[in-house]
Amino acid sequence: MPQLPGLLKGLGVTARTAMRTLFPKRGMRTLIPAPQQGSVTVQYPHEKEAPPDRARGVIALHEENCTACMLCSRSCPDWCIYIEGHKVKAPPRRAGGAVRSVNVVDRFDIDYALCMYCGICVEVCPFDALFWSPEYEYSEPHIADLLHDRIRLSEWMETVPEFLEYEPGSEQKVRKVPDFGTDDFAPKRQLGADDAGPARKLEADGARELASGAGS
Amino acid sequence: MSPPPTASALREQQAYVAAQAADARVNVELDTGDMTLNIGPQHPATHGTLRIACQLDGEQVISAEPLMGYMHRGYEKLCEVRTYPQCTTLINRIDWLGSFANEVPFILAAEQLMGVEAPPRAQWIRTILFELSRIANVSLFLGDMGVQVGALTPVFFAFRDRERVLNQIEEVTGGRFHPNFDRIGGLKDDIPRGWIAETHAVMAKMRGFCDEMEDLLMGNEIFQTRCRSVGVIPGDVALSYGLSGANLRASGVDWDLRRDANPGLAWDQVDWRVWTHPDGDSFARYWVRLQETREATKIVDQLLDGIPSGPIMAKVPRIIKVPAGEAYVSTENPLGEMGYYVVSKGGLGPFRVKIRTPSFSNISVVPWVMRGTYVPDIITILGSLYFILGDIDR
Amino acid sequence: MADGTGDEQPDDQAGDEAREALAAELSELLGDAVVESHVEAGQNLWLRVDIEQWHAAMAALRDAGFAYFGFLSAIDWTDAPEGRYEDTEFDAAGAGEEDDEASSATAEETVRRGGGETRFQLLAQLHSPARHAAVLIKADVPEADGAPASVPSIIDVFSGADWHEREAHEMFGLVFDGHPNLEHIYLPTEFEGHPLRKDFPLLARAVKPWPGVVDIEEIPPELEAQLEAEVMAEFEASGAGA
Amino acid sequence: MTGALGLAYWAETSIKLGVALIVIPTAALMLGYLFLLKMMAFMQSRLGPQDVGPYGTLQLIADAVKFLQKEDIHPAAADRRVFRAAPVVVLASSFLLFVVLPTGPDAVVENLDTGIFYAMAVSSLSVLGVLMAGWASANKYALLGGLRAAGQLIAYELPLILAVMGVVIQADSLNLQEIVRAQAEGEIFGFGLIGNPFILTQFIGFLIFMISAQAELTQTPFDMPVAETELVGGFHVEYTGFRFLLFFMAEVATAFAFSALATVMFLGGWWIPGFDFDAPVLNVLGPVVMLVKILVVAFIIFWIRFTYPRLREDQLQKFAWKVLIPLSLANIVVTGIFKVVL
Repeated sequence: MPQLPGLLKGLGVTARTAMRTLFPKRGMRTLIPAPQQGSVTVQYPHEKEAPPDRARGVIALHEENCTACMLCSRSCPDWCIYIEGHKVKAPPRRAGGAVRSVNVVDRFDIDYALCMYCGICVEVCPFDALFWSPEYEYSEPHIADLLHDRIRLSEWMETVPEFLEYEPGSEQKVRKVPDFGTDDFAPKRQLGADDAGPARKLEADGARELASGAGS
Repeated sequence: MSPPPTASALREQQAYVAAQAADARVNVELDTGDMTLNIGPQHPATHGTLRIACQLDGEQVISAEPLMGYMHRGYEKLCEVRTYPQCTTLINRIDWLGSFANEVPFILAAEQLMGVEAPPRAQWIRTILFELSRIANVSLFLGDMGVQVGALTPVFFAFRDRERVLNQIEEVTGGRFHPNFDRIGGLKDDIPRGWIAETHAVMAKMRGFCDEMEDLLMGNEIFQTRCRSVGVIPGDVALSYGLSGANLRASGVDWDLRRDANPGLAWDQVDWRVWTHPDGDSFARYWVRLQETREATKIVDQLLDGIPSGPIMAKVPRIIKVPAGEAYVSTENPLGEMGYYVVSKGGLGPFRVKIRTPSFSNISVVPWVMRGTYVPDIITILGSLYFILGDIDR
Repeated sequence: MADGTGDEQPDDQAGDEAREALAAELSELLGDAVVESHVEAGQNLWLRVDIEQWHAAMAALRDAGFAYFGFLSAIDWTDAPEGRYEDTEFDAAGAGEEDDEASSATAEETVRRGGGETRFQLLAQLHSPARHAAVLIKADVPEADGAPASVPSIIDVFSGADWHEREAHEMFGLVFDGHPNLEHIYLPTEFEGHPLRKDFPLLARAVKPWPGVVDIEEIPPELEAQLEAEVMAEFEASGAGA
Repeated sequence: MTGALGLAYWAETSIKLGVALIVIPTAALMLGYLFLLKMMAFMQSRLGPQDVGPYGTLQLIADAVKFLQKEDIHPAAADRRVFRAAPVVVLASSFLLFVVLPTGPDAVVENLDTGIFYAMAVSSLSVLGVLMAGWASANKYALLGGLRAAGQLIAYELPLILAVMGVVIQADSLNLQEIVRAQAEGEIFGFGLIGNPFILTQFIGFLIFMISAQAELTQTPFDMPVAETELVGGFHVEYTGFRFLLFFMAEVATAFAFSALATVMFLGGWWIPGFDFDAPVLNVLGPVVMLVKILVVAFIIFWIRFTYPRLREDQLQKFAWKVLIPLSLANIVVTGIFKVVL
């Protein structure tokens, strides 16, 4: 049957929490109620929470880098990335080079109604064309509107934060987010491998071979 | 700190059941009839879509039969058509409150088949995230148990403080609930700068939360009246039903896969202990989980201080193909033993994945333990067994 | 209650030796029930028992201290006709790329690694909490008239096997003799078929075309030379070529 | 017959009725807002409602409007007439409680000589409504809830009434106004400045009264008839819209009424030390003092509600029969002895 201490302790916990919520201020201003600061909740539509930089909110597409290699689409567990493209001829990279065949993306859709936000597509992309953005406000009244096309996906690029520094002891290299929208007049769709490091380029080449091998 | 465990709980329960059975016989003579009460599939106590079909005599349970499958997603079949990296996405969603911990045994099984071992730094960070998801998962239980027995406030405390842990997980993995961060051969990324200090602070907060729960709920006499001698599961019954995790340890069986079958994570590098309780009742299960949460914060603190430097990925091919073979790896997940029996025939994806989930076995004891109890006890027992619906239905 | 430091972390070698010893011990215990035992280096211990002795073996193991019932399930060893519903060339291309030895496992090897001779195989995992050792028990389920023969239920040995057997029943169509309530556990009562059998198609994948098919429009061959010249001209005109 | 204001009986009664009809919902709203929304939120590190009105003060009115807009649904198998009547019965019981509550020398709807007797009788009416709701809903959860409420009624009316008996013995009257007077004019060891609020001499009675009131109000730890996590709301599981609103209002209004009863019986009621008992100014100041005291008592009721888990029905019965009733009987005996001796 009830004994005092346990019951009273419980009352103490709730009372203490109420006091902390209502009077979070210390020192001279202890008695000024300020529940806005004392509470842990966020009044959502009025104030917004900032997710961490790595948060997987929405996928942004850096279209210039995309070569329609289909790797993302293939490694998607939900089959929710749809890509179509066509080939064009691009000028050689340097003087004396040969004219290259380049893939141009016509369609790059991600169906967020199906997406499971696993991030595999971002990870497998060998050309740095896909990035995570922590933005989360893109709910729609109609489920069909959750299919973001390449224009919509490119718009998210502005919200992509820089990659974070690592804790000491890490041997990871901090990646860079490519600049967006600075170079409007440059010939469109430079291959992303151009400005990546040699290791990445190698990987990219491998992936391209793979893509063409599978396509043949 | 620890309330004296009473070994007489089982005897009490048996006497109680015997008395109830005697009552029930009287009722049979009077032919008062039974009532079927469906608890669920939509019911606040089943936190999910579990249905328990109860035969009631008044408020007393004659039989209780869990019926599930309302959320059966067929993960074992789905895994068969996915590649190994794609599987972790699904596996995240089995026990959705401790997702990272779900990934680990699967990845370990695949690594075992491939003969790959993750570098030490990855192992340590894995262990840290594993324990963080344990804290996130179990702290919700600590509050939720309050709601099951009628106290509103603890669950809000639990949500409040769990959020801090989830934030830490999200800062590393990018996902609050579905990290999808573990990779065959290591981890997707390293931890960001400043994270270790923040996590230390959060761990201190979580210990405060445990103290608060002890004062607010566990020490409360009403809570103890509700939970002691309710739903007693003796150790041998628990073993026979395959109960695992805190449920098993609360029945006095000293068994923790982190200590006894450590598959290579960093638990053996730090100082911690396994908590057991001899009673096997609902209170014991709560008590063990509370101690374990506290212990987990200590594990995390020690691990954070000792993360070795180095790479976080072993050398694995870019396209992962697992050699033919079979492996069963299980770890001590927040809910109990979660194991993956992975059969590979050498393709990009597994040939067969048997997912041994803790909740499935934990809940299978329900028909046994609920006979002769009262309707409110159903809720207490269900709450204290602590299941996640995704973990039952897969 | 021991602390976790340094305790119970044998290196693989010692672990394997312990497993070998355990395998020998259990083979002796179970006598002629054991068809095959296998220790995978650094991994698990499997025992394959005769299906006739399934129940007896389980009871013997429980009495020998393997009191913790891990799980019971089954495998269908046939290959799914649809594969992964994806472009199989992609799989093949991935295989050719690197890591070739991975795919070298032969059919015999699959069988050696614990696989059985029959299509369906029953497996269960038991654990001894006292000696911290686990054992995986397997049994081949023979087929009769196209359906798997019935298997003795081990519900009276391990109460927890109840639901696991129901699951194996609905997923693989195995029949457990002596099970009091062999009904569907997850699926609706009227559901037909056994989803985890390999010949059961996964409709979600079958109804939708795989989006990973390469959909790149090639330049018509007759235009190729002309476009090439145009691009080259533009390139030289821009001065980049100089 | 004329009342204190010198008006005709009908006129005075209509005025009092009008005031009561305004005061009671206002009181319920205030209590609901202050404790049910805000205090609970603060105790849980939240803010509570913020959007409707300044600091969310109008939230409950918005909720009421929302409830009014909802469709009035009956379960197909429900006993319709009883189903509809149940919330009205419950609400009526809490309204009737207010009739005898004195808030000033003349500020009382009807000063009954058997006031406390009447209050106890009327308050148990609400359980009848609960039982009706539980039965008529044709829902198993509701039925269980209704039955639990009935069981609780039997277990808790007794200690409630027995706890009040101590006060009645000490005050020599069943009239609530007289009980206030007894406290105002009483003195403890010859020290009469603050009178003798019976909480001092009847502390055990006060405790038993508060515990029983908690059960009467179906507040945690005795909220088994509602028990969201077990019975999904118990007797009112099938109610929506307006009828649910009635239950909700009754719940808060009864909490208010019981806090007022406790104030009157144990905390000295509306009387302010230093004033004449009949001073007309107390008709204005009295309600204010009452309100403050009521809020304090209600605070305790809700504080306990937000902190404690709930007991099981059989544990509650055990507690009532084995602890509370013997204790309150002993309390009566001791009070009686003191009364006779002193």
